[in-house]
Formats: sequence, C-alpha cells, structure tokens
Amino acid sequence: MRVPYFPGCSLKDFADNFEKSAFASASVLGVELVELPEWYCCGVVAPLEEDELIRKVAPARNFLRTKELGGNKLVTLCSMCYNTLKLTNLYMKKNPDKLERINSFMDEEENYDGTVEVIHFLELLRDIVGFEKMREKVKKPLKGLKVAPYYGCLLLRPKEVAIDSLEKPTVMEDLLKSLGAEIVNSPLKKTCCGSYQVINNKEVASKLVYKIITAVTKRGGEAVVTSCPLCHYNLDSLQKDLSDKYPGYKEVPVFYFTQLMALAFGLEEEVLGLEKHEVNPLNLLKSKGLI
Amino acid sequence: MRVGVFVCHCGRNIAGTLNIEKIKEEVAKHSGVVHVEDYIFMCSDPGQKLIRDRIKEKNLDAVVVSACSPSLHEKTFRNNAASVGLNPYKVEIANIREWASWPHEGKPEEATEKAIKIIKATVEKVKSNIPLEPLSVPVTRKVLVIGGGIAGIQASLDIANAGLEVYLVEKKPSIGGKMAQFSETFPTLDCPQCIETPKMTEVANHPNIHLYAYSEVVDVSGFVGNFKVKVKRKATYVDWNKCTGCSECAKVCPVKVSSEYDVGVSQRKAIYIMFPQAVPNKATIDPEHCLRLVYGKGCGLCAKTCPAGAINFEQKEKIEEIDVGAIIVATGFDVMDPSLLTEYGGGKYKDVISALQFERILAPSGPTGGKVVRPSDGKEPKTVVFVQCAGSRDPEHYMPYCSKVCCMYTAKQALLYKHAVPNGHAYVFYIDVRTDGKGYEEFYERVLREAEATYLRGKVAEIYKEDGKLKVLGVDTLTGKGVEINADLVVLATAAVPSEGIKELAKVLRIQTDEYGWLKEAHLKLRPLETATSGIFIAGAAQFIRDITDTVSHASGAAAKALSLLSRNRIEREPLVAEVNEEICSGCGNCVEACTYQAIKIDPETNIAKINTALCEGCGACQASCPSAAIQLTNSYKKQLFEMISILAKE
Amino acid sequence: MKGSLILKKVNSEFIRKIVEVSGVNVFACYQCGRCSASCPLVEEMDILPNQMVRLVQLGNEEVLNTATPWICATCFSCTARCPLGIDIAKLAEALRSISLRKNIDKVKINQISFGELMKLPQIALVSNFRKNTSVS
Amino acid sequence: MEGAFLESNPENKGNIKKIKESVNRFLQQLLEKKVVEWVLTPYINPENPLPERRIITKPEEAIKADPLTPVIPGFPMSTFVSEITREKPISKPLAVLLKPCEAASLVELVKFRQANLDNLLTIGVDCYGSYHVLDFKKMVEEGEKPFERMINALKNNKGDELFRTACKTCLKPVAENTDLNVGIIGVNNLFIQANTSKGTETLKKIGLKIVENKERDQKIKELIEERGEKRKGMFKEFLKELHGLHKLNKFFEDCINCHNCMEVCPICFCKECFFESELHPYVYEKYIKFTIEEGTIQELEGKLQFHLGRLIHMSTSCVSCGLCEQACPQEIKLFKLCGPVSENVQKSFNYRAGEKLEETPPITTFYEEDLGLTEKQAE
Amino acid sequence: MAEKSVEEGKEKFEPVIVGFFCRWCTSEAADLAGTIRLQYPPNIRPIRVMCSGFIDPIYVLKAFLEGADGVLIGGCHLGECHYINGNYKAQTRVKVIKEVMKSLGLEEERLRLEWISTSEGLKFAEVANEFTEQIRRMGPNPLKKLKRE
Repeated sequence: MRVPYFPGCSLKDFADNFEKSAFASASVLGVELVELPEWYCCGVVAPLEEDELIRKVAPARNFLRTKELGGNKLVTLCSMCYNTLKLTNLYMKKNPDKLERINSFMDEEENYDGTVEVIHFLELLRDIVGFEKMREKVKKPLKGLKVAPYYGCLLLRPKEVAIDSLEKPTVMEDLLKSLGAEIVNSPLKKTCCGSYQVINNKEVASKLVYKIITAVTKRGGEAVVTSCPLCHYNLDSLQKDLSDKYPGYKEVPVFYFTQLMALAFGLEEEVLGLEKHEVNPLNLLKSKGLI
Repeated sequence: MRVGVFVCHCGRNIAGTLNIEKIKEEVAKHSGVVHVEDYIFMCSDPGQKLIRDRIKEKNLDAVVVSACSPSLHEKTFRNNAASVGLNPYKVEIANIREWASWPHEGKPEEATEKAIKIIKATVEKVKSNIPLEPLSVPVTRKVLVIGGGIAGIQASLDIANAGLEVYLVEKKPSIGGKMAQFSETFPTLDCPQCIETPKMTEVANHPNIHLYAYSEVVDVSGFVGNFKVKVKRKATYVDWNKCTGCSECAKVCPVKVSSEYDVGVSQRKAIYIMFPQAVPNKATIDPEHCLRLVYGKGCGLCAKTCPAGAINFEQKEKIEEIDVGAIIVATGFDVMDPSLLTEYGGGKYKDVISALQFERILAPSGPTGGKVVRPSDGKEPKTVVFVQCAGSRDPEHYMPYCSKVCCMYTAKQALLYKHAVPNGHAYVFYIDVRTDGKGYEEFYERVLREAEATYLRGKVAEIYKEDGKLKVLGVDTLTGKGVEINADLVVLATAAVPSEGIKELAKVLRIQTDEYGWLKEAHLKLRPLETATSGIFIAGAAQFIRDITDTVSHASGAAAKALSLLSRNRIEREPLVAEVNEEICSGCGNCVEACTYQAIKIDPETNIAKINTALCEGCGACQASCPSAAIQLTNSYKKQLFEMISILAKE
Repeated sequence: MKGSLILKKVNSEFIRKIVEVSGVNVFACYQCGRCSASCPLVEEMDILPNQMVRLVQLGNEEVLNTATPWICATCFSCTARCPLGIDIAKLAEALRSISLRKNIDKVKINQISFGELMKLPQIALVSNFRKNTSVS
Repeated sequence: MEGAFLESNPENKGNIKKIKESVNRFLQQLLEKKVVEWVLTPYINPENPLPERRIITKPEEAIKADPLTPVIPGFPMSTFVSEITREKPISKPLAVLLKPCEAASLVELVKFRQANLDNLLTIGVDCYGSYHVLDFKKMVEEGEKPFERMINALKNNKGDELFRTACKTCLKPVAENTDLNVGIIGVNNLFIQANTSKGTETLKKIGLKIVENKERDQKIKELIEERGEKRKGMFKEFLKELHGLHKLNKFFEDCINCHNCMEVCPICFCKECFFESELHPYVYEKYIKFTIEEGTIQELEGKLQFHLGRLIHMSTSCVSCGLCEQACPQEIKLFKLCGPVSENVQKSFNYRAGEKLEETPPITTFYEEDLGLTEKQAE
Repeated sequence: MAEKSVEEGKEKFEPVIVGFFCRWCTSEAADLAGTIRLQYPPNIRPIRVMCSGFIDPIYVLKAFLEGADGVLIGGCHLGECHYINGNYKAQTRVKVIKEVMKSLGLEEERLRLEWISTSEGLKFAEVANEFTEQIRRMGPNPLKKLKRE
C-alpha cells in the first residue's frame, strides 16, 4: 500500500528518528509512505482567524500535491501537522466560498476541490492496517515494559479533528498492547505539555511537564509514549532541570510510538535514533531485555 | 348557487386600510355572488343578525364572511348560519384582516387587491362545498393511565373518585415511581413514605381502579372515545392471588442482583419485592437471574419455602385487551446514566455517584439505614462534592435544557448530608441556582446558613483519582481562581432524561416526542396536557421534568381533561374526511401508504380503496398521493383547489 | 484588574471586530467557567479564560492588555469542554491577532540564545512565531 | 449466473433459423412437460407484417411463436399481464415472454397492485434493440428481415442506427426480474438463464443441464457500460434541446392532445386519467371556450399540464421503454423528455424503476434519508 | 397596481406568488405576523390547506400554468406535523416536482418549501419578504411572455 505522506519541518531534522522509525515499521506492515514531491509548511498551530485566508494557502497546496500523487488520503506523523492540515481542510470543505478565495490566491495552480482526507498515521494503523495484523508482526514483544501513552492536545481537540474519543481515547493503548507492552493509564495524558510556550514561558512548560511525568511515575509508569515532536521535546528535555529542582524526581524516557513499533518488530537499533534522547532510554530497554 | 358575501370592517382594523367599496364592487361581479354587504362588526349581535336576515331574505345557499382569521370566528359564523337552517359547512371565512389589512397597512391598494382575490377564491371554494353533518360516535367511559408514579397515581385517583373506571398500567412490579426512591422532599422535608404510600394503598383498594403492575401497553388502535388497548402482563412466576408478600422466598434465594430500586447501591435477590411498602406487595422473579429459569432446572428454593405455594415457574405472559375512551400517559423521567459522563469518571470510580443514588444513601429507609457512607469502602465521606448541571445545559455534549429540579435537591442533599455528618463538608459547584417555587428560595437560604456548604460558581472540568482521593478540577468564577478539591465522594446531579422506552410507547400511541423523547404537547402554552392525538393526555414529567408539586397539579389537570371528554356518552367529530370515487379508483394503494392512520384499506374483493371514516383524521395526504382524482378530501376537492388557484395565480 | 466598569455604552465596534476575526459569537457564553476549569495554564494567567470572554462580551478593550491570550498554548481544552460550543481558542487567537496587526511582536528571535535556537525543535520556533509575531 | 444451453449441436452455432427454432422448442417443452398450461408470447401474424400477442395452449402452436422479434407492436406485454391478472391471480400457470423493459414495467405494476405474479412464470427475452413499428413494417414489406438484421448487428457488436432511441440508450438489454431469461447476448448458442429457484426448477423439469456462464455476465456488463457512455451523452443533448419553457413549448408544438403516449405507457394504469377528468380544459366545450376567450393559449397550457403533470406522476416509475414516442402520431420524440427527466428523478431518490420488487416507489414512501435530511441534521 | 415605480423606463415587476399554508402552523404564523403588524409585501396570495402533505404536485403545476411567478408551500417543522409526518410527504412530492423542473430548466427556484411554525410570525414575514424579492429578481414567469407572443 502506497500512501501520500506529509512530513513537516521537524521530521526532517529534530525528529528524524520519528520519521525513520515510522518508515521502517511501516514497511514491515507493507505500507509505503510516499513523501509529497514538494511540500510547504503546514501552517503550524492551525491558523484560526476567520478573516486571514492567506494562511490557509499552504495547506491547500499540500492537498493539491497529494492529488497529484494520485491519492485522496494524506498521512502525517506529527500531531501538530495533523491538526493544522485537518482543521484547515475541514474549514475549506465547510466554507466553499472561502475555498474559492483560497483557490484564487493560487492563480497558476489548479483549484483544490476539498476531496483530500487528512489522517494521522495512528488512524492508518488502526483503521486500515489493523492492530491484529500488527500483533502478527511482533518479533520482540515489549513484555514487562510499563508505558504511559501521552496524547497531548492536537490528536484529540477540537472534536472535529479528534482521531478518537475526546475524553476516553484508546488508540495508543490498543496499539501498545498489540506490541505486548503494559499500559499505565495517567489522567493527564490529554493535558497540554506547554507547547510553544516553552520559548517564552519555559517555567510554565516545565511545571506542566513535572505534573505529567509524576502522574506517570506515581502509577508505576516507566516510559511515556507520544506522537508529537514538540511534546517529545518538552517532555524529554525539560526533565533534566526538574531533577535539579525536585530532589527525588524520577526521570522517565519518552518515546515516539513508532520507535516502540520498530523495537517490537525487531528492527535494527539504529532506526530508533535513541541517541537523540535527553533522558537516556538505554538502561530501561536493557533491563527489559529489549536491546 | 346563491352566494352571499359579508364584509366586516372590524372597526378600523379592516376598513382603515382596505377599500370596502371597491371590494364590494368587485366581488359583486363574481359569478354566483347574489348579495354583498358590509358592516362595522360582523361578529357583533347586530352583525350576526344581519347575516341571518339576509340568508332568509335572499334565499342564500352559501355564505362567505370576509373578516378575521377562521381560527377566531369560524365557529361563531357557522353556528349563526346553522340557526337559520343553512348548513354550517356552507359558510367559509375569507381572512382579510390578518392576511391583508394588517400586514400591508402602508399599501392600501395592493392590500385591497389581495383581499378581493382572497374573497373570490373563498367564494369559489364555498360554491362546491357540500352540506355535512358532524360524525357522532359513542364513547367508552373508561380511562387508561400508563405509569404508576405519583403522576399516574394522582390522575387515577382523581378519575376513579369521579366514578369512572381506570386501568393503571405500571411496567415495574410496584407503583410508586421515582418519588418512592427519594429520601426526603424539598422544601418541606417530608418523607415520601409518609405522603406517597397512603396514596399507593388507596390505589390498590379503590373499587374503580384496575391495577396492572408489571405490565406494558403493547398496542393501541382506535380513536378518541374508542381506543382498543393491548396490555402485556409479564410473567412474574408468582401467583399473585396466593402471594401474601411475606418475603420468605427472598430470604432463601441464593442469587444476588444489583437493586434497581436502590439504583445499584444495594442488592436484591432474584425473587424480590421491590421495597417493603410496595404496592402490590407481591414477589416477582427476575427471569434473567433466577437459576431455575435460566437453566430450566435445579434450585427452586423459593418454591420449597413459600408457605402459600405461590411460586409457578411455568407461568406465561398474557396479553389482555381493554377498551377505553381516553388515555393518560404518565411515564415520568429517568436520570442520565453517570457512566456517560466519562470526564467526571462516572461508571469508572465507585465513589462518583448520581444524585438518585445519593438519595438512597440518605434515605432513612435506604440500604444504609440513612447512615451516609460511600460505596467503595463503606467509610463516612468527610468531603463531598456536588456537581450540578452534569449533562444539563450542555448542548455541545449532552442535554441543552436545564433539568429544573437539581438546584433544589442538591441543596436538600447538602443539608441532609450536614445533618448526617456534622463534621463533614460539602462543596456545591453550580452555574446558577434556580429556586422557582413556593418556599424554594427560603429553603435555599436555610441550606446556605444551616448546611455551611461552600457554593462555588463554576462548572467542573474533570474528575480523576489521585492518591486515593477524587481530584475535582473546577473554578470559582467569582474570585477568578481555579479550584482543586480532593473529595471522598462526588455526587453528580445528572440530567433528567425521558424514561426508557418512551419513544417506542409513543409510536404505539401514535403521539409525538420531541428530539430528546419528552412527550410533545398539543400546544406548549395553551394545551400542555393534551397531545396532538385527541383523547390522549400527558401527566407529569413525561412531558418535561417537573417537581412533585407541579407533577401532582399537572396530573390532576390531565385527569380533569379526560373527565371532561368522557362526561357525555357520545362525542362529535368533524366530518371532514376522505371519500373514494369507486368508479375511478384503480386500487394502486398509494393512498394506503400515504395514510398515517391506517384508515384506508384496499378491499380484496373489489380492489378498490375503502375508508374507515372513524380513523380518518382528514389530513388529505391520500388525495395528494392519488394519481387520478379517485380519493379526495370532503370540501377540499381538487376542483375547489383548482378554481382557487386559477383565481389567485392570475395577475 | 481593579476598578469598576463604567458601562455607559458597550463598545460594540470592538465586539464586532472580534466576531469578524474569530467568527465566534461571544454572547452565547453564560459564564459557567468550564473553560477556566479545563485550562492547564490557568495558574499563569492574570485573568481567567471565562473572564477574557466576559470582557469581550462587555466590549472592554482592556482585554487586549491582559496576559491571558499570550499564555494560551492553543491546546483547545477550553473549546472541547465548552458546553455551548464556543471556540475560546479561536477567540484568544483573534485577540492576539488584533494586537499583532498593530505590528507589535511578542517575541523576538534575537532574544533566544543561539544554543537554545540550535536545540529547539523547528516546530516550536515556527509555531511560536506564528502565534506571537506579526510575521506569518 | 447459471442456466442451460439450449443448442448443443456446435454445427448450428449462431444459425439464426436455429435460434428461433430452439426458443420455440423450449416453449413447446414448457407446455409438453406441463410446467405451464399457457404461454403468452408474441406470435407470427400471417395477416400482418407485425407480430401479434397470443396465449398458446397447445405444444404444437409454439412453432409460430415469435418471442425474439425486435419490435413492440403497440402496447407492452406488461399491460396485457396487468389486464389478465389485475382483478385476481390467474387460475393456471402461465408463462409470459417479456422484453427487459416490459419485465421492468411489470415489476412497477406489481408494486402498484396492477398485476399479480402468482402462477406466473416470467421469461425475459434478451433485447439488443428493437425497431419502431413503422420501420419494422416497412422492412418486412420491402423483404428485409428485421430479426436477422438485429442478430447481425448483435454479432458484429455495432448497434443499429435504426433502433429506437430508447433502445440505443437502453441499460437493460437483459431482464433483471424474471424467473428465466432467453439469452442471446454474450453467447454463441442460445442460453436459458435461471434467475430464481422457480426458474432453476423449470429448467430441471425440462431436463436441461444447468451450467455456470461467466462469459455472458462479462459481455453484458461490457455492453451496458458502452451503452451507459452513449446514454450519458445523448441525455445531456436531449435536455439541452428541451431546456426552458420556450424550447419545451416548441417541442410540443405539434402535439394534438391525443394522449396516445399515456394510453400506451405501461406505468399509466389509472382507470381515468386525471388529465382527462372534468377539471381539465381540453374537454371539448372548455377547449372551444378558451380558444374564443383567450386565443389559443389554453392549448399550450393544456399540453404542458398534461405532459408535465404526467411526468410528475410517472417519472418515479418510468422504465425508459420509449413506447410513448413510438405511439405519437405526430412523431414527437417523447423519449427525449421522459428518458432523461425520469433518470434524474429516480437518481435523486436513489431508486431504479423495475429493478427490485421489494423496493417501494419513492412517491409512496417517505424516508428521511431519501431527502438528504440525515446529512443536514448531522450538521 | 398603485405604486408603479419606474425603473429604467420599465414598470417595476410585481410578482404573483401563490402560497399553500398548513392550517396548523404556517397559516397561524401568517395570522401572527398580521396580528403583530409585521409588514411584508402583499404579493403572496394564500390558500389555507389542512396539511402540507395535502398538497398535490399538480396544484403547484396548475399555479405556474395559470401564471403564478412563484409558489410557496409552508408546513410544520419536521417532527412537528399535526398529522405526524405529512410534511415528510410534502417534502418528497416537492422533490419530485423540483427535480422535473430542474431537469427541464424550468427555474425550480420559483418553488419554495418552508417550515414555519405557529410561533414564527417573524420568520413568515422574513420568508415572504425574501421570496418576493427573489422572484422579483428572477422576473416574470416565462409563460406570461409566451402567452403574449
């Protein structure tokens, strides 16, 4: 199966381990993510103003490229790209007059007709591949690894774009269970990590990360799993300071779900890009006999 | 055809805008019109006399009164004409006030033009009207009351005391409804056992009331005054004629099931009496859990124990048919299942409960004997958080409406809790406190002083368990601060919702529900006790959530409506029904499909449509479905419509 | 914010502007405060999200000088939980936009140290600039 | 699909004479083996170039049956079936041979209780196309053989310019609702296709060997696809020709209000047509009156009322047989109107007339989803 | 007609609209509009019928053929029909007519179906205003021109 894929900025640099592990595990499942030949910034954190349509042009271009690839589904890995593209797409579908104006901004290109569907890689795995099929491909079950799924905001909110139940999501839990991991359910799995506020208000983000991580460790969690490069950055890198600030603070490694997939599928360690992590996951993985 | 047209001035209401002389002049030219006359108030005594005189003098055989809306005076003018021997259906109203003079005040000429067209079209209609006599049908002077809560009980007693027979059908094994589950009632703090139980007993002993407990209405046919009702009497597996209600059976029954009456706070047995004061006070076996009934053999301990030999595992359900003239629907309400409120941990945490469950915990006759303990570990909760509007006033996620009684019962519960746990503390999250009833505001004030509860103005965001406590995340909008409370027990004032199965029942009764399932009244303001189907009335919270005071008043109102309907032996119906031209009918059955009331059948002998005029409501859907003009509505014939259209459509 | 509101005339021009930019009908709000109860960053804000809505309802332009819209991380918790379906995240965006369109940037790239810049994921930088600067 | 080959002798492959003989032998067997008592079929009329409709009861009569004839002479077969079975089901088993459009209209008539299928064995006859009665007559008179012409066109798969417009755009070359089909499309030999258990039983009773035939399925599919393309283009053209009141008026310029189109229409089953009732101005006296009072205008209104009104009545059930066009003495191309309009109406209700017996016509059912409400409410 | 305002040398076109109003809701709404003196154009000529489900499509056709420039059908909101589902029937029938009109380029916008309940006097006036304006913009029923030719 070949599916058009939108990477977005971070997947090409900061989070290239996310992309690499996703590509590798996708190919185990017979899925080929075909990168758009030419792509534009998603417009990060959906442009919400009603009166500035120019910000929605880049997503429209991405959808045109998708159609040129001969697809009508566009897959993203990054939660923020997913959210932005999906929201903008829905906006264009709901407001044909606005879509017309957006189209008028792209004079040389063909008009976008609103027929592309944006899906997150998690949805593809759940709805098209199926977790049962994934279970068959597991070579190294993540036995005994207590992981806490962390959704953050943008996969679930607002409700128009939610890939799962808003209040009680299970997609990551089901995925990780199929890999053999043990699930730790934290009530803060939908709480914001501080997002881009990490730049202006590092303290704010830091406090949130403290809450999120301690809620996990309190419940016996050994690792956090996410699907967003920004969540990953906040949850991973801000922990260093927390150890200094709070005596007895227990650091936990943060993974992208695709890293755990690759691990369970028995792929080579180098696709995981574990060296990029601030909180070293090696000890944990070794202790569980996973590397 | 000799048509007389009478043009009313309605003071200046009509004459102030319309050119009466022009109207008279134009209308007089219309074919068939032999007399035109105007008067300042046609509906006044002299005005009516004028019409009567002209009918006689001019030998009129049809009359058009050009005046106000037919919904105001159609009856008046028809009766007036009838008094001098003109068939009332030969009188039609042309509405030139609401439809011409009033809405076009600034355009007198166009308005006059429009009025002339309306009058001419009405003249065309009345010319082809045929004289009709009202249909008179006998009535069965008995009433069916569906639902045995306080509404059904009150309505049944009112009707039975007036001397009419009542069939009271209740789906549970006992009557009493929600009220029997309450601890104490606001604002008087009476216990329902003291005020409802006597009424329940009265129902059981009343010679005019046939109580069908553990029964359901499965089919209703017929029409006002003549309903035929099929009632399913479910198998109780206990011969109620023998059962004495001694409860020995329940003592020996080995199966424990969550109690519906206690809303899961306690357990009952597979053979059970709903509660000690149940009426009828008879045992019922729950076939889904009884070992004998599930496996078809074994157990049978109850049968061995029963001193009266009342247990009968072979009992079958029965369908009984009853004839009634009116039906009162008093099916009440339910509360939203707390497990739907996932963000509040409903259904997930044992100590997040619904207010109805808390009623049972507070009730002196409840499973804990009135001792307030929490479900998870039986400990006394020291911090209780009440969350109001849980599922109410939330069009985005749940119910958009205000559930109306929660403010009051939450206040009551906070007070009763304080009485039971003097060193405990209650927090109440609210959006607005609504106390719209006699003595309610006073009661709320009493609670504020006496319960020492902390009222927080804000809606709770979410609840989760942290370190053994229930963490409630809320806000106090008055101080502008976020709020976190670590609670022992959370009580959700879950939204009131229509009772389960009401939509199916409404279908059986051919009455309407609104989008949530509340029964739809004929008119929200003026006919709140009636449904659009004549002869079927609503009592109590089935129409919309209401407190006990209002429910009882509403039920008495419904009873009065039913009594007034059945005060005579016959009732009259409008004779405007469909009729078939057998020569033309090809028996295609389109009309059968189009008829909502199953009033049309194809006669298998002749292959021609036949109408049961008793069932026909006169909507005319059949005539629109007929490709030839074989089925038509009396006095709305296609010919009439065609003539009217051709007048109105021309420039 | 102290002082009393002198409501001689509600600044409907300001409200109209907000509605135009956000597409949100702020009058629907009945001030239940659930947005504030749901907001993970509420501790850092000078006024609560529901108060932000309130000020807009009153047509009070002072809302532009509060920190709240700038602390908002667009996590949509408020939007998702609002019983009336009011998109409060959109409202915050509109408030930011109105300020930003006066060419006032809330962050400057040169305030971020080079080390940080190299470390931060691209997504953090771009999203921050999108929300906090007039360059888009 | 399954069914049986009638012609096992490979030497006779595609022999036109043999095809006719085989079908008739099949009908003969139906009667001989007492599968049915009667067979209602087109029949050679020695007096007239056009076939007639006849009920045959004796096996030997089957020799002159002409079920494959590429013409519908006058009324459709479904009207005959309606006449016979409307009042009560027939007493003895009867086989009826129907062209696909006739079979479809029969289904609609059953829905409107105008025909009864009890005791009926319905046999569809593949129809590659049929000729206008006048063309057919002329051909016969001039010594050309219309049946052979049609078969040759079928064999070469090139259609025939002379086919009726309804046939050129027909998407139902094979009947969908019959117990059996006499198959000539997609087969070299004659193939009797069984669609129902009753059909299969019949084949067994006659002693035919039942086989699968996928090749025919494929060929039929291809034919329908090819026709579908053509139909799309032609319908678009037709509607363009009729677009707007002026063009419509021009279209009906020659209409003489004879109502032959209604008379022959298989869907128009009313005992008295609403448009011929006293409410309508083309009743003789009224017609004169209007002519005197308002010039000839009423004529136009009367025509439009009749044709548009009829369209409103029957477009939900129209089976595109095109007989209205054939019946028009003024040669008004009525199929250009009812074909595409009915298709649009039926599409909007997601309904196809004559397709399924259990489907109710949209005009008698009031489903919310038909009206696109579910979508609206979801918003 | 009284006000013959002159527009570009032409008479202002005053459309004729035939209204079929359900007696349980839209007729009542029209009454209400009058009672509270809402002003709307006098172009709509009303017929009070039992139910929108009573309306035979042929009536609509008849109105157009008699020269009406527009037809407005008013019924109860879906789910609120006095006869339970008459308005669904109306909707189906209107859909057939509209589909026929649309296919033949007969300006199906000249036919409008609206749900107006008893209490919606304001909506009635708004619909009357808006529909009259719409028909005014569309111009006269082409049949009138055809008749004159």
